[in-house]
Amino acid sequence: MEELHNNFITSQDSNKNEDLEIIESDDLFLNLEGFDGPIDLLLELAKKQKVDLYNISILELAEQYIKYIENVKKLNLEIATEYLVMAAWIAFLKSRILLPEEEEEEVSSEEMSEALAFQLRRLDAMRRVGNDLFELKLLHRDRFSKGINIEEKKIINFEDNTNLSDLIISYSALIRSQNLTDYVPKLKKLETIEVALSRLNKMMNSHQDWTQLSLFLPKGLDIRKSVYDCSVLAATFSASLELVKKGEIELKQSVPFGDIFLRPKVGGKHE
Amino acid sequence: MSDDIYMNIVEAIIFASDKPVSNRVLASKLPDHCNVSEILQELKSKYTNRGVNLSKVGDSWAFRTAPEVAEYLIVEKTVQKKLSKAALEILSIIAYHQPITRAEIEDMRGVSVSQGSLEMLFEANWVEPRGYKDVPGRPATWRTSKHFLDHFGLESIKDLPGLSELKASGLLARNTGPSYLNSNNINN
Amino acid sequence: MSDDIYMNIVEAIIFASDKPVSNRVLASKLPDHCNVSEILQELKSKYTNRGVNLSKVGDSWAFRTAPEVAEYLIVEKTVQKKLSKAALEILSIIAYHQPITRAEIEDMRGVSVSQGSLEMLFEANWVEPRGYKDVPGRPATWRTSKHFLDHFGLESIKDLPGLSELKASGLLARNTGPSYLNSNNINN
Repeated sequence: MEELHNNFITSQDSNKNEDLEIIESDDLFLNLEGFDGPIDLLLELAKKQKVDLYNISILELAEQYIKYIENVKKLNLEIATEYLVMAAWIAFLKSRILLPEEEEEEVSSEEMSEALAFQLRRLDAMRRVGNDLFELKLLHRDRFSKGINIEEKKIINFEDNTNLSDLIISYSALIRSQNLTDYVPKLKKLETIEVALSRLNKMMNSHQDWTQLSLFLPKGLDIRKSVYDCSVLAATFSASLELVKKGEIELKQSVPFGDIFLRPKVGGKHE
Repeated sequence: MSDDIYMNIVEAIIFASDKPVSNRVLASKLPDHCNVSEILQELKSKYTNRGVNLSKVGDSWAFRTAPEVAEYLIVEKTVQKKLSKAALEILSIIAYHQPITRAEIEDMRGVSVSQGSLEMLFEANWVEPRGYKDVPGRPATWRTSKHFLDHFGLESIKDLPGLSELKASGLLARNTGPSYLNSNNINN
Repeated sequence: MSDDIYMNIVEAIIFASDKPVSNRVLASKLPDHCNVSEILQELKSKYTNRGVNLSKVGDSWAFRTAPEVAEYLIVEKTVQKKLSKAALEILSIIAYHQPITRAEIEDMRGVSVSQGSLEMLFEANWVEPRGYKDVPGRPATWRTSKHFLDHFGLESIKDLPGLSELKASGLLARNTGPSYLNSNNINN
């Protein structure tokens, strides 16, 4: 829990006393800025009577208020409406106090005066106790809390917020991101020349005369259907050329596209 | 001896917590047969006339240094922030008239409640909302917080200075009779 | 009585200070004739067998809760909080690949496992240690806890949807559209 460590102190505005002096001296340099609205002004005027707030003269108060507002008006036309409305009401109250009471009035001038007086007393009381509050033994001023924050061991329950689908979605995203590798084409399996060569070498020993090359292929080869089988044929032919180059065998073909025959070369390794 | 351990537990829990601890929380940590209030009273008396006191804050408890030794504890100069005159007035009106609506505060002060003043009180964590008033429009009501009690060293709202005198003098009454003075009427 | 006030001051200073307080600082707050060490010893003995003890920390002093009551100081907090993205990812890896070592998790994610994320999972009580892997270095392995099953409403780890189910649900489908349709490209 965050705690504000700021101590608040009350601001006892000093300009209010100046205002009062201004009123008393009938000086024309009046302003309303020091007041928090008409009630505030009324309260200050009432206090100026220097009597208990229970004994203020509402009539005198009304006169002072009207006079004050009139003076401000002369200087400054921009008076908040609320001051003027209050002035009108106060003027009304004043006339009611001065004129003899009429029977049919719903509320007597006395009741109205008392209501105003009560409101002023109550506001004044609230201000006083507000200041009294700050006379108490305040935290961080007169009393201090524990300085060191002791680590409390906490068990934190994550309330229902993370659910199974969050978990699954997270895992899926992870797996998905790992599958995003570059495309690598699948390599086709082909017979290498080396393999064909060693097969040819092995078989040569049992063939001394001209022999068809196709007899050196593994059995059951189907070059029409299998790419691998084609590669076996090609590799075997290449291997035979390799052996000719080495001087180990001889090749012959009587017509184009005809059968190819081979035999060990005289004086060669396979003879 | 077995009673001592419960008092020690209560002592340690309150000490370790960063805010006042309620009776309810303390009770939840102790066996059912423990009388939390009794333990707290005993613990409080142990801390009487000491440099640290066990203070009750509403229904909660916290350790605070004794005011008597405050002068020796100028540990840190805290920033002194001014509470405006208006905010102070609003605070005392809420404290002494709670729960109270904004309109009621405005009636008492004759001016509207400025957002700034209210925010100041909320920021200080001294004021909190407290439900709605059962009148047309169901306006929100406010009251002072537990932190307010803690800050001002009050055990409960009943300990507010001058409360009984104000009550006796009738100054805590809300209805001022004739409504001429209500801000609503003045403003309209 | 006059001695008591000095002990109270010492008590309050240590209590209110945000770090342990040295003899020297304490002495500076008290009159010269005070024997700080004696006062501290007396204060310490006052806090013996209590829920809070006065502990010496190096050459300084601080109040600490007594170890005997530690278990009562566990605060259960319910936090409305979502796991961080990293923590959630780690949790899912542990769930799907348990038991698993830290290094294996790091391999899968390509980044190191932050202490914070892991602590979150331990604090939430969703993950627990589960022995050591029989490879050089014998690294610790982790698995999900019973509380994990509880929280996520699973009867057993086998109830987690498998890879094929994930695939079937479309969650593992790759973005197969032409790359110029990717939002990144559109935005750029």
